[in-house]
Amino acid sequence: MPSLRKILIANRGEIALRLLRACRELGISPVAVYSDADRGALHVQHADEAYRLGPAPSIDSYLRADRILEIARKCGADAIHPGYGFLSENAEFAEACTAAGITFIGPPASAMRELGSKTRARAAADRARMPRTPGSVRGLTSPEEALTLAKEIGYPVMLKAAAGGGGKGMRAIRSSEELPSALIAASDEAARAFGSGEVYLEKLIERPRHIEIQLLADQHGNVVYLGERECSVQRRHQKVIEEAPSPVVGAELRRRMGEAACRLAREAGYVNASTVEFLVDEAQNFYFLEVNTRLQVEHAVSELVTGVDLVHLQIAIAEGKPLPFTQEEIALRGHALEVRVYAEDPESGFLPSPGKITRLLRPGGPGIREDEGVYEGWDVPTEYDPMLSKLIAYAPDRATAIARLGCAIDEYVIGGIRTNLKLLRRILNDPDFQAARIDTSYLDRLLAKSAPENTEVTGDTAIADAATIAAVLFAAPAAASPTSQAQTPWQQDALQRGLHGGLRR
Amino acid sequence: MPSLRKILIANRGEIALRLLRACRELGISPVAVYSDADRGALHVQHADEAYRLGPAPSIDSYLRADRILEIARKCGADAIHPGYGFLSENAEFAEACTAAGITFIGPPASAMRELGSKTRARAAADRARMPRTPGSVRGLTSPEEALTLAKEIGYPVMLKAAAGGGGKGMRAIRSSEELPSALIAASDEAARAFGSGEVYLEKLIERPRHIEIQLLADQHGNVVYLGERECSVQRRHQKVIEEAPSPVVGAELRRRMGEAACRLAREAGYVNASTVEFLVDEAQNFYFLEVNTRLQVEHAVSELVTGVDLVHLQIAIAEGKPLPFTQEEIALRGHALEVRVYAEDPESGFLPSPGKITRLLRPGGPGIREDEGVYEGWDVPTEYDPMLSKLIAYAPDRATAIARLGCAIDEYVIGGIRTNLKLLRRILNDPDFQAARIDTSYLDRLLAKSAPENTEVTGDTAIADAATIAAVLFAAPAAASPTSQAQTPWQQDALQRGLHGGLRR
Amino acid sequence: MTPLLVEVEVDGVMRRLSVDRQENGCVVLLDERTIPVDIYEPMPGVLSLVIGGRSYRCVRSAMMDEETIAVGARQYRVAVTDRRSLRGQRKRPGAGNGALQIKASMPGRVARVLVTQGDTVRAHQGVVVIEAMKMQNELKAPREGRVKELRVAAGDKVASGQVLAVIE
Amino acid sequence: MTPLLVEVEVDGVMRRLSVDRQENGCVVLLDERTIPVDIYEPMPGVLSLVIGGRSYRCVRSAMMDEETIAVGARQYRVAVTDRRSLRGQRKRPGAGNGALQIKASMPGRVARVLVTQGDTVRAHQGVVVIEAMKMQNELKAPREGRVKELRVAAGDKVASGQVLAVIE
Repeated sequence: MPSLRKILIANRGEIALRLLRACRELGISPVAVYSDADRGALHVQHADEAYRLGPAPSIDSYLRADRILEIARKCGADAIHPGYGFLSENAEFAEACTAAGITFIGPPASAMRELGSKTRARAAADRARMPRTPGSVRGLTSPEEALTLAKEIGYPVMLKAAAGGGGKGMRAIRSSEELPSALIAASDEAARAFGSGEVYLEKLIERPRHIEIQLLADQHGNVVYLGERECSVQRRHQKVIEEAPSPVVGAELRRRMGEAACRLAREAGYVNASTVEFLVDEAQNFYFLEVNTRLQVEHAVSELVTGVDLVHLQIAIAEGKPLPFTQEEIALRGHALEVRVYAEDPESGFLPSPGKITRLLRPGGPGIREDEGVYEGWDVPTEYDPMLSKLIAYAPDRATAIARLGCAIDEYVIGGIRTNLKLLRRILNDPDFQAARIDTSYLDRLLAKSAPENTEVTGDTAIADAATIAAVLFAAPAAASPTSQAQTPWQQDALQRGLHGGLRR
Repeated sequence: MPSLRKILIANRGEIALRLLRACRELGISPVAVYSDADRGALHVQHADEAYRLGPAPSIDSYLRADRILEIARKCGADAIHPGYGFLSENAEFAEACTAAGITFIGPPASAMRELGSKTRARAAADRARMPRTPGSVRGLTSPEEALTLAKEIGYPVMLKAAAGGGGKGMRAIRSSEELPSALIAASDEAARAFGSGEVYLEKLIERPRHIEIQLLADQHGNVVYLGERECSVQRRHQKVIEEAPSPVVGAELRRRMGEAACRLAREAGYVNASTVEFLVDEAQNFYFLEVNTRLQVEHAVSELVTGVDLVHLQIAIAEGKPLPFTQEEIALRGHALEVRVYAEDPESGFLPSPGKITRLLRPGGPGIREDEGVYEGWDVPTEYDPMLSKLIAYAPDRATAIARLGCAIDEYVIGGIRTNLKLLRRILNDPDFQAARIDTSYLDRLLAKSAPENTEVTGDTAIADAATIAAVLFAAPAAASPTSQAQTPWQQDALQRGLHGGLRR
Repeated sequence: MTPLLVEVEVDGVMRRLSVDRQENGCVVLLDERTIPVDIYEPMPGVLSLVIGGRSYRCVRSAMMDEETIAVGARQYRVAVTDRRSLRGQRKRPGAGNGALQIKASMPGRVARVLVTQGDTVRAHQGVVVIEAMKMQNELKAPREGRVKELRVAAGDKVASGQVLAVIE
Repeated sequence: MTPLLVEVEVDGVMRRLSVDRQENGCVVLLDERTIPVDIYEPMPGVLSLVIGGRSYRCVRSAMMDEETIAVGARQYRVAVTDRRSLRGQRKRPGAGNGALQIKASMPGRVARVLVTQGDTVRAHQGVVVIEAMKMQNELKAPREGRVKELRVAAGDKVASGQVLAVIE
């Protein structure tokens, strides 16, 4: 297959910009697509070409496979990168690309189907001799079957949707009484959310850590793992902080998990980048959870500790090139942590907070990487995921990486909308997080405690005094800048006007 | 020695911010000092404490050793980090710190003196069995001595100031006729610039590469080298682009240069970070050039390929901690390049271009590090070095790092002042640079050629058309934003006003 | 020059200041302490204050009817009032008995309206559900009362800060 | 709506355009081609143009009396003139015979003045030396002439764009 010359990026936000940068670095022309809400987005500004998809809702824009393919054909793109979300795990779309003679930068549709269904993936895991949670490898057909199976593996158990994701169709069951009605509810919910009511049952792992293996597979049968990521800091099954390596995974566990993941990829005929997710219990047993047949949001932390560029390699693989290294040549160095910066208000039940970014001061310096998706002046749309940016820190060790990321958050200013920066800072300051005493319910436990007050953090009131004085100076601009408009003597009346103007701006 | 709690940063610009960030990451309180021109500088904004030094000229502010020590004492700083330039290689200052009971983060004054004089350093190099250029190891005392020595080592030769730096007091001599008068001129120039007229003579190396070894030495006698940097892209002896590793240094040459540099450091009783500079000829012979007894501007590229943080280690060394790794544990991975972004106009003889930065859009994404010293709205002062920022790219290999850095420069917008960004982009695009066919006169040769025109670069005129259209839209804002002030129908007269307003803004 | 007298609510605590403008800064009287403040404004909405040698970067952010000052990672909710108009102003929601507006906290679409006009509502009872960014968010009554007005219906697009209902 | 007619000098080449404002953009007539342009202004001084599917981020920078438009790494010097006032305006230095101002290209301090009033100067002869950022920079006469005025002396502080001397 010849080298790619033009790639259409079928995505938006930070990942569209990240993919676009990779294209440019490789001398490939990046093509953006955009909804009406995104005409001014960074990925449109920075692309070589940009084409409108349709109205703001995803269903009318970034999910319009037909429009995207038509644009790719018309502009002469020889490949499409789907990013994550949207069409990235849509096997029909991958097939349609192939049928149109356009390279889909991702796995073949067959492998996507094999691993995309959780029940089929569990069966494949068995063939690959990969540990999984006890439970079913196909959808449940009756409450009786469910009760028998649950008794066999022992309570507590989990009901899960085969086509699922994001916690929908998922139920924790602690006794047989709960099971029949929960089965109906979960199946209904799954049917509504995913168009398939298939649910299955597995043993519930108590206080698991979420640890996942990054894989790369080329078209020549080479499969390697690039270490693991730990993503145990979650809220409602959404990852908030990710890191590599996991503080609890040693060389031996890494090798066993990595090799199991590689076997699964080979079993499914997988090509390109993927992630095999596991739950790891307190005794360091690992259980297969699911496969993500695409680039992950959190891929950057793996890049930093392995020194590779996963998107460059995705493109090379799609071009038919062999992997440029063997498993033995992959070494981990240092520690990387990523926080997802969201436009949401943790203090008001995580309400989304779209709107105009009136001030954006980005951190920088050693070990700081930002995969950003917004700019000062950008109006964060209401129609999409509220992630603004990924802030990533790399350092020789975990403690330094945590300190570095915390300092970067302190420098980061996002004005005009609410964000989760303060919560992220709180997590990084938390002794349990620092000691890596985390599991998938860690964040819920932290959130159940009340946040420390500003004064508790410092023990002194000088910072509050500064904020108080600043508030007055902002409200009365003349106080701040004597050389600005109000050069006349400082007068009570003028200032009263200044105060009001300041407040109501 | 106990851990440091508070460090005064006796510097400004990007290095002050970089040092300040390191302090924060280590839980050490950073103290800034500033001249009247720098009250609004980033390092003042971000410090825990900030104290005024004096008027803008360096001699009244950042060179005021007495004021700095007084501030350090008053605020209770237990250490001073001098950065580079200013007081960083001033042995008297280092001694005064020690006398005041304040840790100077750098070498002992004795080692600074031993290696700071180029003639003394050449003598030390001989004791350390380190190759150097043939020539004198002490100052010349007469024209006769110079002529005899020059004849002995063969023309062409170089005259250099023993206390020198930045090309002052330096002369290339191609025949004996030139030598006597050049000796007087060089000595006079050196006396004026450095307060010492001592000059010496060495063999001129034709078309040398500038390659330097990064060293770290702790207080317990451990000395390691962290690979090399190549800094051959220079103008008037000022580095413009630096990279690590050098594209021409293999493992064996690296080991020989590194070990020679370590011997020299041991010979001089050196402690903390330093750089040993070499010239390397076309046959890969290396010759000792000089030692920089401080952190270098270009230290970041070494950090990226070795995975360490040199400033953290400088502080740890100053605290008396042993180096946390041995020579064998230091491995190089990938490639890093740094460009120095200057407020200067390469198209007008590199005139400095201070002034207000009216727009600053910083690049980001994978492998990009910026050690920045400025912000949007900052007024670049006229009194100091015109470096605004260091932009650094890391990638698995040199070609990718060059491509990545080029893309980052394309994204970078600095409005309101002139910068060398376009020249930096031109170098990165140059086939000779890409093939690493560089030496210390490379940039002069490139600058002697005329820069390619905009149209030559692309071969099409579409970009010029876009710029043309944008120029008109900026001049007549109503054309750009229909919803702004000019909602009335597009009228010739209103636009004429718009045009003028746009031009004269 | 006459010093400015103001009251500021910071994180719910009311504080009184006097501010006297000087060359390069001002002198503040706060909690009976006299505090000289060196001021630099690097850009609109950002102030660099040096107070007794300590440096603070203070960033103002205004969202809806709320104003915050961020100093590093710390955020303070502030409300500046001049002394004369202090009483009766800037009452916090739920604190009193008057009519109270429920406003959209973000732009989005009304997914459901959970009450009808005239209904009696308890404190924290859901009133309107707004959908934005793929999430549904229930806006609740801040205190018990009666739904005096309902200004939106399911399907309506709403702007941030728009009044959705009035509770009295 | 009447289309706007303008002339723009881009990197020294004069180009004529007509611009007709439309919904979401404009239609440009340039070199006898009709070009629809989709326009977005993400922030003042920055325009995102999409022209025939191609995307350009154009950034304006004004320095002294010069304006540039940067598109990626490329920078274009531009000067927009309306048609009526074109003749006689924006003459480039050295092009004509009238009085000519020598301006400081940066703020700094006058290190030396190399001529005296009434002197005849050759083209490219040094007139004033300005020191800034540790560098001395000689400002030269753009063409031959006579020093009509000298407005600075050694030691003076000068602002960027300040007239230092007038050559006629």
